[in-house]
Amino acid sequence: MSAMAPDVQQAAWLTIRLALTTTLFLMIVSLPLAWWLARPGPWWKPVLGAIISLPLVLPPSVLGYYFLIAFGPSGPGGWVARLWGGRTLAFSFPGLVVGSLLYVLPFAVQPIQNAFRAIGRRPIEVAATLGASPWRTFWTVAVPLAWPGIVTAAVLGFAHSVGEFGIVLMIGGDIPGRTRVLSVALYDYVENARWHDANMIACGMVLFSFIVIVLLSALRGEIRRTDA
Amino acid sequence: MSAMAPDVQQAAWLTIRLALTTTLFLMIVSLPLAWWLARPGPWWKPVLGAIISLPLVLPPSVLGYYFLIAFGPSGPGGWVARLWGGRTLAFSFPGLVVGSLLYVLPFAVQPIQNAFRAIGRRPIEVAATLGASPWRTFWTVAVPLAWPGIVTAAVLGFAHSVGEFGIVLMIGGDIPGRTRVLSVALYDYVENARWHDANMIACGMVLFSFIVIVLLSALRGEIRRTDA
Amino acid sequence: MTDSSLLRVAFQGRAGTFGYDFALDAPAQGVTALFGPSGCGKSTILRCIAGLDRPAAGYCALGDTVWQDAKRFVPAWRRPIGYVFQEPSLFPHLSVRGNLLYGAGVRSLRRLPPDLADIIAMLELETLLERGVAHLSGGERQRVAIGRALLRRPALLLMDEPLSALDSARKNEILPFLQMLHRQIRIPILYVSHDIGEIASLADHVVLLAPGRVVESGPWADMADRLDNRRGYRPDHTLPDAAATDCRAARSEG
Amino acid sequence: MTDSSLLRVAFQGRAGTFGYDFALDAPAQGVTALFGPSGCGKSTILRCIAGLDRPAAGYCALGDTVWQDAKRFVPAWRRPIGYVFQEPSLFPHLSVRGNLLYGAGVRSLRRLPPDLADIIAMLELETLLERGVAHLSGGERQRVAIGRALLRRPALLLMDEPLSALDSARKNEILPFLQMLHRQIRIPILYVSHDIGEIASLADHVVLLAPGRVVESGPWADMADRLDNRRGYRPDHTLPDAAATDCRAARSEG
Amino acid sequence: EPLRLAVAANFAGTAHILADAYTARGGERPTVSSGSSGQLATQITQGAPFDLFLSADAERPRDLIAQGLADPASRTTYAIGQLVLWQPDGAAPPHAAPLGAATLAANGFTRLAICNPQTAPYGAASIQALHALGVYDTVSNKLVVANSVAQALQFARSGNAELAFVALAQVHDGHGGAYWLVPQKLYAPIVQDAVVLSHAPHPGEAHAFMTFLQGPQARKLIEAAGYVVPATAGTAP
Ligand SMILES: Nc1ncnc2c1ncn2[C@@H]1O[C@H](COP(=O)(O)OP(=O)(O)OP(=O)(O)O)[C@@H](O)[C@H]1O
Ligand SMILES: Nc1ncnc2c1ncn2[C@@H]1O[C@H](COP(=O)(O)OP(=O)(O)OP(=O)(O)O)[C@@H](O)[C@H]1O
Ligand code: MOO
Ligand SMILES: [Mg+2]
Ligand SMILES: [Mg+2]
Repeated sequence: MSAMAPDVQQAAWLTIRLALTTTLFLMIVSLPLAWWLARPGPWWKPVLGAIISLPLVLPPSVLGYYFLIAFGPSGPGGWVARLWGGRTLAFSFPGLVVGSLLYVLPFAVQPIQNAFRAIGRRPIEVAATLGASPWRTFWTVAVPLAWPGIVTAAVLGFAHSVGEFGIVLMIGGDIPGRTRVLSVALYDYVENARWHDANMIACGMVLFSFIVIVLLSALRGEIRRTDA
Repeated sequence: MSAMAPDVQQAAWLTIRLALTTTLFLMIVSLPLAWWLARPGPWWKPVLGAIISLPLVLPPSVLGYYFLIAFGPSGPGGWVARLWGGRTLAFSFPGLVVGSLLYVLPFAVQPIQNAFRAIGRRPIEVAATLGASPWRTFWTVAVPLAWPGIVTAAVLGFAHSVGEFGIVLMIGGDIPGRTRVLSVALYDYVENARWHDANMIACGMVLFSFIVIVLLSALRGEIRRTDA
Repeated sequence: MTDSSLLRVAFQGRAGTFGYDFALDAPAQGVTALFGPSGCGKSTILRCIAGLDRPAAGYCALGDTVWQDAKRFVPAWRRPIGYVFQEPSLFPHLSVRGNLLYGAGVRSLRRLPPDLADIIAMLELETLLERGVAHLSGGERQRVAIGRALLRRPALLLMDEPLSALDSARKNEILPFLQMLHRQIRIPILYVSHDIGEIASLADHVVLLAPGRVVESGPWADMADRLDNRRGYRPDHTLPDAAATDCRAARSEG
Repeated sequence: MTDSSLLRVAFQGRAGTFGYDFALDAPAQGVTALFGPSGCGKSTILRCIAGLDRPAAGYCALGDTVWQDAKRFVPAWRRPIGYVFQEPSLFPHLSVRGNLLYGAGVRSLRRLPPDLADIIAMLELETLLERGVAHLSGGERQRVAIGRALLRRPALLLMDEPLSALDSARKNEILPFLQMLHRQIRIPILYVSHDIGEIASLADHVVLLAPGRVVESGPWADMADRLDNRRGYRPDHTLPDAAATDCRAARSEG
Repeated sequence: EPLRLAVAANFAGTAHILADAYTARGGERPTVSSGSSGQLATQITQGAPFDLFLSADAERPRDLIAQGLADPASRTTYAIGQLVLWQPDGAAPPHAAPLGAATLAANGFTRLAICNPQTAPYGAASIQALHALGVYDTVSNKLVVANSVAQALQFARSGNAELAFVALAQVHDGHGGAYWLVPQKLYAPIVQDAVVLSHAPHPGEAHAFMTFLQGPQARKLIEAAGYVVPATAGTAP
C-alpha cells in the first residue's frame, strides 16, 4: 500500500475532479433541457425524453466501445482532435467528462423534469404578473421550487460519476495521472487480488461520497410549502 | 450470426425476464421505502436515505465482488441458499435479481421520494377527513399524485437493469439460459471485435428498450393539477 | 343539557409564536358559528377537532364519544366528520365525480341514497361531473368541496368559510339547504364565517373568539345584539373594534 | 371619453365546453366591478387581460397602449398589471417579506418609497414579515397577496374576490384604502366580488355578466337600483333570480 | 513523460515487478495500464497513447501489425502461460485424493470456474484441457464463466465455486488453497506476445524496454512469477 500511496492519491484527486466537473456540467446541461422537456410541446418531445434514457440500456463498457470509436481517429472526435493536432478525443480528461456526462444525463434530467412539472402553472403565472421575465422566473421561482429534484439529480450524478467505470476504463485507457480514476484503480486491485488495498480504497470512496451526499442532501433543506 | 441465433434468443429472453422482474421488485421495495423516507422523522432518516445511494459510488464490478462474498457459502446468501440445499446465491437468477435490485434502488427511491414530498400535506389530510385509512390514502391519493415520479423510477430501473452488466458479470457466471443476459453476450462480441453481431444486438436492445420506455412514459400521462 | 348532547372541546397548544387555549361547549345539534378576526385561530380549532393537529393538551368529545383526552387520540380518519377546508383542496387527480364519491362509500353515483343524490342536484354539480378539477371556476370548486364533505354523511360538519367564493344567488340556495340538513338529519355544524348575514340566517349558537381564546359563547338569540354592535358590516367604514384591536395587541406580544 | 381614458377589451374564445364572447369598455380610472354568477367567466376575463390566457381572437388596450390585437400579443410579464388571484397563490419558497418584495423592484423593505411602505402598515403585515407562508391563516395569506400586487405599483389592478376571506373589520380598513389608492395614484381597478356591500362602497362602474357574455355595464349610479333588485343579498333567501337561471341554462346547453 | 505499458490483466502484477527492476537501472518508472487484451487492442486502434502492448495472446499483436499499428520487427514472445486447477482451503470433500485430474473425474463438486474461452486465452486452454481429460461432457453443466482469470479466481476464493482454472502466476500470490499444474500437453501453449506500437510517444525508450524484457534479469522475474519463458526468447513463432 505504501508504495502505491502516491498513485492512489493521484487517482483520488482525479476522481474528485472528474466527479465534480461532471456534476457541474451535468447541471448546466440538464437544467435547461429538463425545463424545456417539462413544458408542453409537440408529440416528439416526450420521445426525445425517452431517447435520453437509452444510453442506460447498453452495458457501460459496450457504450464505452462506441464512444471510443466515435472519439477515435476515424470518428467525428478524431476530426475535432485534428484541429489541435491530436489523433483522438479519447484518453484525455475532457473525453472522460463527455463520456460520463452522456451516461449520467438520464439520471439527472428525469428527476428535474418531474420536479419542474410538479410546480404547476400557478407560480409561473404569478411571477409573470409581478413583471418577472422568463429568465428571472426560471431562477427565482422554478429552480427554487424544483430544488429537491435538482439536488437528487446532483447526488445521483455525483455518485454515479464516482463509481462509473466501464466507460471511463474504455475511453480513458487507465493512464495513471490522466485517466486512471479510483474506480479503475480499485478494479485493478481487485483483479490482481490485492484485497487489502482494494478494501481500503473502497472504504475511502464510500466514506468520502457519504459525506458529499449528506452535504448535498442538507442543501436540499426542507421545502416550505403552503397547503393551499 | 445465424449460428448464434438460438443463443442470442435465449439471452434476450433472459434479459427481458431479469429486467421485468427487477423492475417489479424495485417498485415493491421502493414505494414503501420512499414513502417512509418522505415523511418527517428523526435525524437519521435522511442519513439512511444517503446510505441507499452509496452502492453507486463503487464500480459495479467491485460491488459485484462484495456481493460474491456476501452470497457465498460463508455469507448470509449461503445460509439462505442452504434452506433449499444450495451452496450459494451466486450464479442463479434470484441472485442476479437481488444484485441488480440493490444497484438500481437509489435511482428509484430518490425520484419517488421527491414525488411523495411534493404532494404536500393537504391531499393526505383531505383523504383522512373523508375517512380513508392510511392504506387507502396511500393507494388512492399518494400513489396517483406521485405517479410521474414512480414512472420515472420504473423507466430508469428498467433501462438500467437491461444494461447493467458489471454486477451481472460478477455474480452471474455467464451460464447460458440462467445468467447469460444480452449485455454479457454483447460484451463478448465487442471484446472479440465481432462488430457486426455486436451492432445487431445493440440495435435490438436499444429498439426494444425504446419501445418499453415510450410505453412506460405514456403510462405517465399528463397529470391534471389544480392551480390552487 | 346532558353531556351526550354537547360537543365539548378544550385545546391548549402552540404553533410557532401563536399560543392558544380554547375551551368551548357547543350543542351537538344545530349550527354553531365561530366568529372572530383573521388569524384568531378558527381554522386551528377546526383542525384540532378533526384530529389533523394534535395540541399539546386537549379534550374533544362529541356527545358520549371521546375523540381525544389525556390517554386517547382517535386518528382523523376514524372520526366521522365532514370538513370543508378554507381552500377547496380538491384532489387534482380525480374528476368532479371522483372527488364527490371519494368519501361516500359507494362506487357509482347511481348507488347514492336519494337524500345524498339531492345534494348534488342542490349544488348544481350534474353538468360538472365528468370534468377534471383543474379548470373549474372558484365557485364551482367550492361547491364540489361542500358536496364531497356532505356525501360522507358525517356526524359532525366542520365548515371553514364554505360560501366565501359563491355569489349571493347560490348562497341563498345553499344556506337553506344546510339549515334543512341539520334539522332533518341532525348533523351538528361548526361554521366559520366572516359574514354576519350568513351567521344571522344559519347560526343557533355563536362562539366569539379573540386570538387564541374564546371570548364569549351563547345562543344566537342572546348574542345577536352584541355581535351586531361588535362586528356587523357597517357601510360607514368605521375603525376596527375592540376585538380586532385585541388581536393585534396579542400578536405583537407573541 | 377619449380612447386614452378607456380600458377596451374584447375576447372571444373557448375553454373546453365554455365558449365566451366578452366585449367591454371601462373607464381607465376608478373601480370597475365585475359582477356575475359563479362560473360566468369573471376570472377568465381577468386572465385574458393579464395576458395569462390567449383567446382565439382578442383585443385589449389600456388607454393608448395596446396589449393585444390581431398582430400583437404583449406577454404577461411585460404588462404593468397587479393581479390578486382568487386563491392567494403565494410563493411557497419565500417568506412573507420575499413574497411582498418579489415584484417591488427593490431588495429591502427599507428602500420602499413611503407610500408603498404604508401599504404594509395598512395591511398589518409587519409582524408577519419573517414568517414562511405555509402556516399563515387564510386571511393573512390574502393580505400578503394584496400587498404583493400593490407593491408592484401597477398601472392596472386586477382583483379576483380579494377580500372574501377577510373579516369585516379588516375589510372596513382595506376598502377605503383601495378607494384612496385609486383616487390618489389613479390606478384603475378591475374588481370581482360577490358582495354587494363591497361593490356599493367601492365601484364607480359596474359590469354585469352572464355566462360567456356581458349583459350590461354602466356607472354605479345608474346600475345600483337594478343591481340591487337582481343580485343584492336578501336575508329572506328567495329563489335565484333571472341571471342565475341564464347561467344554468347556458351551461347545460354547452 | 514516462513510458506507457498496456498490459494484459493476467500479467499486470508481473509487469509492475518488471517496471520496478527496469527503474532500478535508472530512468523514469514506466506506467502500467491494464485491461483485457481485447479492450487494450481496441483502445490502441483508437489512438491510445501507449508505447508497448503486452498481450495475453499472439493473435492481437499480429492484428495490430497487420493494421500498421505496431512494429513487426519488435514482436516478441515474452511469456508462455501455465494453467492450474485451483481449490480454496476447505472446499475439498473429506478423504478426497490430492488435487489432480482425478478430482475432475470424481465429479464431487458443484461449480467449476473458468474464464471466458472467447475472450481469454486461459479460458480456451481450460476447455481444451477438459476435453483432453475426457471430462468435458460431465462437468460442462457445472461451469461458471468469469470475464477474466482474475475473476475466475474470485469465484473460487469467495467459495462460490469449489474449483477454478486460473493462471499459475495468480496462485503464487499466496492465497492459500491447493493447486494442480495442468500438464502442458493437455492444451495448446498460451503464447503471450509483446509489440512496440507505431504511434508510441517514446519509440526509443520503448525499444530499450523491449530489450530489457528479453534480458536475463527480466526472464528470471517472469519465470519466478509463474510463466514459462520461451527457450529462444526474442524469436516469435
Ligand atoms: N407555525 C406557526 N408559526 C407562527 N404562527 C403560526 C403558525 N401556525 C399558525 N400560526 C398563527 O396562528 C394563527 C391562527 O391561525 P388560523 O389559521 O387558525 O386563523 P383563522 O382564525 O382561521 O384566520 P383566518 O380567518 O384568517 O383564516 C394565525 O395568526 C397564524 O399566523
Ligand atoms: N377546460 C375547460 N373545460 C370546460 N369548462 C371550462 C374549462 N375552463 C374553464 N371552464 C369553465 O369556464 C367557466 C368560467 O370560469 P371562470 O373561472 O372564469 O368563472 P368565474 O366567473 O371566475 O367564476 P367564480 O365566481 O366561481 O370564480 C366555468 O364554468 C368553468 O367551468
Ligand atoms: O486479458 Mo486476459 O489476461 O485475456 O484475462
Ligand atoms: Mg382560517
Ligand atoms: Mg373566478
